[in-house]
Amino acid sequence: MKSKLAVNIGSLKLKNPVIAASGTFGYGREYSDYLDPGELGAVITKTITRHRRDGNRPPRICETTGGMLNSIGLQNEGLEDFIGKKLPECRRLGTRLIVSVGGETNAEYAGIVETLDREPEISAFELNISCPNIEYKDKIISQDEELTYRLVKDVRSKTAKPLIVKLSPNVSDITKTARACQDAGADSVSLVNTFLGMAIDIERRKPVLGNITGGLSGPAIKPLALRMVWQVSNKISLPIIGGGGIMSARDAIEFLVAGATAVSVGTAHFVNPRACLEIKEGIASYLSRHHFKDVKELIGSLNVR
Amino acid sequence: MKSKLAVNIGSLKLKNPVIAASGTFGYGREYSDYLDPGELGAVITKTITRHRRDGNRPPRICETTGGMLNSIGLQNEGLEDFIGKKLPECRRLGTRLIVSVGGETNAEYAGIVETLDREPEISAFELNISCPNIEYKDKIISQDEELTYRLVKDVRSKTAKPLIVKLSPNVSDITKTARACQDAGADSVSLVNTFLGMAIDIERRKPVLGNITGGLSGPAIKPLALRMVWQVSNKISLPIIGGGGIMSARDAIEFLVAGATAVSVGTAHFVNPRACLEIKEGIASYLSRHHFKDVKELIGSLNVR
Amino acid sequence: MKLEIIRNVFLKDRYLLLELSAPRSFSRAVPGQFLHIRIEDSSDPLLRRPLSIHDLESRKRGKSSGEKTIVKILYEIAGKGTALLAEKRPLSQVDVLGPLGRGFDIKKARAANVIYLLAGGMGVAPLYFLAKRLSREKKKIEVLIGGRNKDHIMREREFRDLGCEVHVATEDGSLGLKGRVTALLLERLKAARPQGRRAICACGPKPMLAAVAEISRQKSIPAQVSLEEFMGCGVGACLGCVIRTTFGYKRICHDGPVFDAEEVIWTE
Amino acid sequence: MKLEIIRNVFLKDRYLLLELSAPRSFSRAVPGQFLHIRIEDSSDPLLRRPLSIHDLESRKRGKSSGEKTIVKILYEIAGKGTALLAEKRPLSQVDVLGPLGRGFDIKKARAANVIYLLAGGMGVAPLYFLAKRLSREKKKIEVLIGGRNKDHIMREREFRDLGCEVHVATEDGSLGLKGRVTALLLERLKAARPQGRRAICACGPKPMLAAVAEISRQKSIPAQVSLEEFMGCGVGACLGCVIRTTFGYKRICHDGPVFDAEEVIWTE
Ligand SMILES: Cc1cc2nc3c(=O)[nH]c(=O)nc-3n(C[C@H](O)[C@H](O)[C@H](O)COP(=O)(O)OP(=O)(O)OC[C@H]3O[C@@H](n4cnc5c(N)ncnc54)[C@H](O)[C@@H]3O)c2cc1C
Ligand SMILES: Cc1cc2nc3c(=O)[nH]c(=O)nc-3n(C[C@H](O)[C@H](O)[C@H](O)COP(=O)(O)OP(=O)(O)OC[C@H]3O[C@@H](n4cnc5c(N)ncnc54)[C@H](O)[C@@H]3O)c2cc1C
Ligand SMILES: Cc1cc2nc3c(=O)[nH]c(=O)nc-3n(C[C@H](O)[C@H](O)[C@H](O)COP(=O)(O)O)c2cc1C
Ligand SMILES: Cc1cc2nc3c(=O)[nH]c(=O)nc-3n(C[C@H](O)[C@H](O)[C@H](O)COP(=O)(O)O)c2cc1C
Ligand code: FES
Ligand code: FES
Repeated sequence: MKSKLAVNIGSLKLKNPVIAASGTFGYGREYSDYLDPGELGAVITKTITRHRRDGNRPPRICETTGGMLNSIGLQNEGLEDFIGKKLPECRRLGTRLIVSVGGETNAEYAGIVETLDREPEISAFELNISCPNIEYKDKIISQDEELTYRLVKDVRSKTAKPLIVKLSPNVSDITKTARACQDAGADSVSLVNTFLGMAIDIERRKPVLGNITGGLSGPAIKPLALRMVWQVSNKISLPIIGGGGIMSARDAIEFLVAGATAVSVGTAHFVNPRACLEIKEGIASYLSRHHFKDVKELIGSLNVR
Repeated sequence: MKSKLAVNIGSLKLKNPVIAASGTFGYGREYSDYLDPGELGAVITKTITRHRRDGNRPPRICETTGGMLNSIGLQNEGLEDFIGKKLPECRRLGTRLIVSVGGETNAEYAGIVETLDREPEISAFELNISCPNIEYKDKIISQDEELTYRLVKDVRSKTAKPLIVKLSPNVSDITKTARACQDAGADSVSLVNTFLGMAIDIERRKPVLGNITGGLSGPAIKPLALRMVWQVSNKISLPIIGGGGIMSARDAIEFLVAGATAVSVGTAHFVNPRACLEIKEGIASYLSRHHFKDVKELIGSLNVR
Repeated sequence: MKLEIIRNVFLKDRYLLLELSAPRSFSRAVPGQFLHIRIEDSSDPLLRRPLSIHDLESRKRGKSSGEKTIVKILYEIAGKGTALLAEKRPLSQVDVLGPLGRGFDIKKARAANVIYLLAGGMGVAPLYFLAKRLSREKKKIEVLIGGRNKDHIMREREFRDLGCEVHVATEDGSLGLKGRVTALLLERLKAARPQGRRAICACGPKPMLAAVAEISRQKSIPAQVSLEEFMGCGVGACLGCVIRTTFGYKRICHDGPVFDAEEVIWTE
Repeated sequence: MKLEIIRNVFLKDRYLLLELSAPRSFSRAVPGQFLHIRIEDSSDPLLRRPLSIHDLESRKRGKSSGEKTIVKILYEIAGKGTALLAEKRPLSQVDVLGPLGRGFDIKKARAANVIYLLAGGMGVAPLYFLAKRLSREKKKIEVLIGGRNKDHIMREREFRDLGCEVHVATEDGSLGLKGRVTALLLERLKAARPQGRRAICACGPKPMLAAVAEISRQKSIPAQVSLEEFMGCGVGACLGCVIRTTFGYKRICHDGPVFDAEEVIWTE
């Protein structure tokens, strides 16, 4: 018998726990030559802002040992373009569409969510309050529990759709921001976004990235992300979307065992466009090999004696 | 002409900027079959505590992509044993000996430093306030500016030898703890210690490490460590010992360019016991290739336009 | 997609020619398109490496009736990834995405009577494939190849065999004109009598392409340039590989790598 | 130190025999010592892998007068590192530290009249080298090999060629006794007439060694056991590879890998 793969993120029902992470999967169609997005549990869009954003100057990408730095800087065409051009194309994705929302003020976040709330093809929102490339009152929102709480509260009132908040790992104690999200009424937390890093071209003694620093992703960060998911799952009761460095089913299962209800896959797409599919299939075969009837039995099953 | 490699960490004069990091080079003699410790700028001992510590239960080590987790847990034989047995053997190391000091209370740190202050073979102290395996009032000291300030202040009064403080990277803003060290009279900050991480054995659904979590080191963390060194060098004026994932001369030069006065090499020894020597030689040949007369010209030479 | 390596040989010093056995669909590839290659099933290197299609060939498949398509890649050992690629032996496989990107606009190029193909260093890689396609058209094709010294000049003979006129510039003067390939272009433009419409297609380092764009503007000769940037996805999903254009940042992997020179903002 | 690969061949399924050309100094190696091997010049895998010395041999070096020392390693493909090692071909090199660690105490072992060598799975690797050394001593050596099934039993014939008596236990009964190798040991101890002093040397998974230690205690037969743990440095510097003993945590790489069974605290 096949094991059940469906999971729930609050009221958001996913047919399987494998989600394409924001910013690495475009608007859902870019990888269509390689896999059917309908195979995924959900797709999270590149972060959308109220107005068009140019993004940072190139180079924007740099490989590091076991990972990569990026400093895209939330390049996107803005809300109107998204509604007018991108959303219609998302209509027949065959999976849940989660829109990632970014901004510089609470009003901007709230405004976008309010506007998009009426779009039926959108299943949920993910608030990107963790992108290390944009500063809000001199801080990344997610690095401040108070700011996080207020923002989530403000946005919460604008939608009844599931509200996911994506946390920054660049903090002393991620359980505190996670708790702020829970207290403010979020349905789920998503962790982790990228870790702020840097690379230097020693021949020119200049930063490799045009923006000097960038966010580290990929397998290098997996042990850190996994630890954070485990910490948060011990402290709050919301379902967690866990990710950071997931390249294989094995990695994804580690996150589920640590307490994530679903997993997000980012950098892996660049290495293997079919990564999400292989992860989904790998989870399924692990479940049947270990005689689990339902993936939910795996979630948070870590035995620490 | 050969370029000059000597650097100063406060009043501590090093013949070259390559330092063996605490906990990865034993007490200085363990690698003698592979390289002469006299070739290094300095050796930092495994962290010493007042009393003997057993350390954590095994497994204590686990490889991750581009890095490794360790949960040694400050195993050491205590201060008396160090003075009686280890120190005499350090006498003819041929390089600077820096003793790493750990503890659970300010008094413990201060006591160790006070006791060791009279030992002439000790050139400096490094306060390990960042080991993620030991909790101090529910916190890692280094994650709290106030605790850090008070600890450094308390220890400062016990010695005239150079006092280096080793910072944890598991914080929202490492420049704040660095500044607390400067304000409290430290001579240098050393960064970074390991990042708290975790790995799970999915077949048994148990943590791989006996201690559940451990510290991530190795090239995986290099971009993060480098970014922190750069941030700190922009905010404080103390000399910085920079490290985290340095495997090659190229990596070391990145840290120097970012603002480190010296570099610490840890995990690289496990891969290549002669790493420090090769790094030293690589820096020297870089300097002559780029017509630098003195390594000091390289320090903080990053051009961000 | 896993493609089998048929040949992988050094041409000189650090330059190799790789031949891959590809499905028939590859015969639709356009000059300027590239493959995004995963060299090892390893995290070191982690990301794919973009390499242009240097040539396409159809070969009879032994006795059986079908034809097989061969994709050729001309590459330089530039770092870890290409060094590992250089170690690969025939019969082993590499994992390939592609052909990817928007190649040269052949229609636009062949609207001219004289076409100048400018290669800086490894820029010859896609231009040979382009020359081959254009050589069907009975146009005059001048190939101008620039490099640091004569050891960096490649494929001269192969271009000549296609019927192209080939000129070389080296920075140290060890072969051809001493100087830059853009100086060579100016010289060739001057030498030529005005013969109606001209076009430029160029591939090489960004400063060279910027100089080409300037010449294109001054002389009103339309130019297409093929750009490079670090790449993540290679399929337009990550916005990692952009170039500033008059329409904002565009993705080199998907909107390019070939752009109209006048569209690119070179000052960034 | 870079050692050249002379041979690297599959013995069965996932088990290989590696032969390395080593300097003469290696002839001083003690059974139970290991090499700490960097398989690739890559960050994947990052750390070295410890592998025991399976055998040492001296061969005449062609016509020249000297001898060369050959180190043999018997290994199983257990993951990424050993899989990459299995791909290595003769003439290529691996980077080796060693011989490292404290091996079996030969003196202690040969104080007995009958020596039982217990191998669980890959435990045969160091025990063959030990048997070879002990076989010089004209002692009775019984080699007891345990494994999941007959495909996991190796080196039977080689041990017999040394003059050892060999017995096998498999969990599925496909070869020899059905059951654990420690059950086999109990059986052999019972079958034997009391012939004065006996000794046990064992290598295998920790639960097996714990069972050996228990038998050793009950029957008052001294036992030496060779332990495994993940390793960092391999030279005693990092305290990463410890085992709990009556003297506190000891380093397997430096204070071991061979310990007196009674010294180890097995309950952790
Ligand atoms: C569309 C496109 C087509 C290309 N076609 C060819 C070709 O036909 N032949 C050829 O030899 N080279 C080509 N290149 C360049 C080639 O991709 C790089 O030389 C290669 O990626 C270097 O990888 P590496 O691991 O060997 O070097 P690395 O160790 O990664 O780096 C060496 C240097 O190569 C450059 N580089 C590294 N990664 C990239 C990247 N992803 N994109 C661009 N540059 C990079 C950097 O300048 C770096 O300093 C092309 C690049 C692009 C973008
Ligand atoms: C002193 C000593 C001697 C050994 N001698 C032999 C031998 O002669 N032949 C042989 O086949 N094997 C031997 N081993 C075990 C061998 O080291 C591991 O099988 C090998 O390191 C696995 O590496 P991998 O990359 O192939 O597998 P990985 O992908 O790293 O892991 C596969 C499994 O191997 C084990 N393992 C991984 N790394 C280590 C490590 N550093 N130390 C111990 N276990 C590890 C873990 O259980 C892991 O689940 C010895 C181990 C030690 C400590
Ligand atoms: C190129 C790139 C662009 C990204 N853009 C976004 C973004 O727009 N919004 C966001 O919330 N996260 C963004 N991320 C972060 C990813 O969604 C993901 O959280 C992170 O990369 C860690 O996961 P990974 O290691 O699987 O990639 C981006 C990551 C990469 C690599
Ligand atoms: C096995 C191991 C043990 C360590 N023990 C200590 C220690 O006792 N005290 C300390 O300050 N740092 C300790 N560290 C941290 C290192 O000194 C170093 O800061 C860290 O590993 C990052 O550098 P690297 O990536 O070069 O290893 C240890 C690291 C490792 C890998
Ligand atoms: S490489 Fe991802 S958009 Fe071009
Ligand atoms: S592996 Fe470092 S002490 Fe044993």
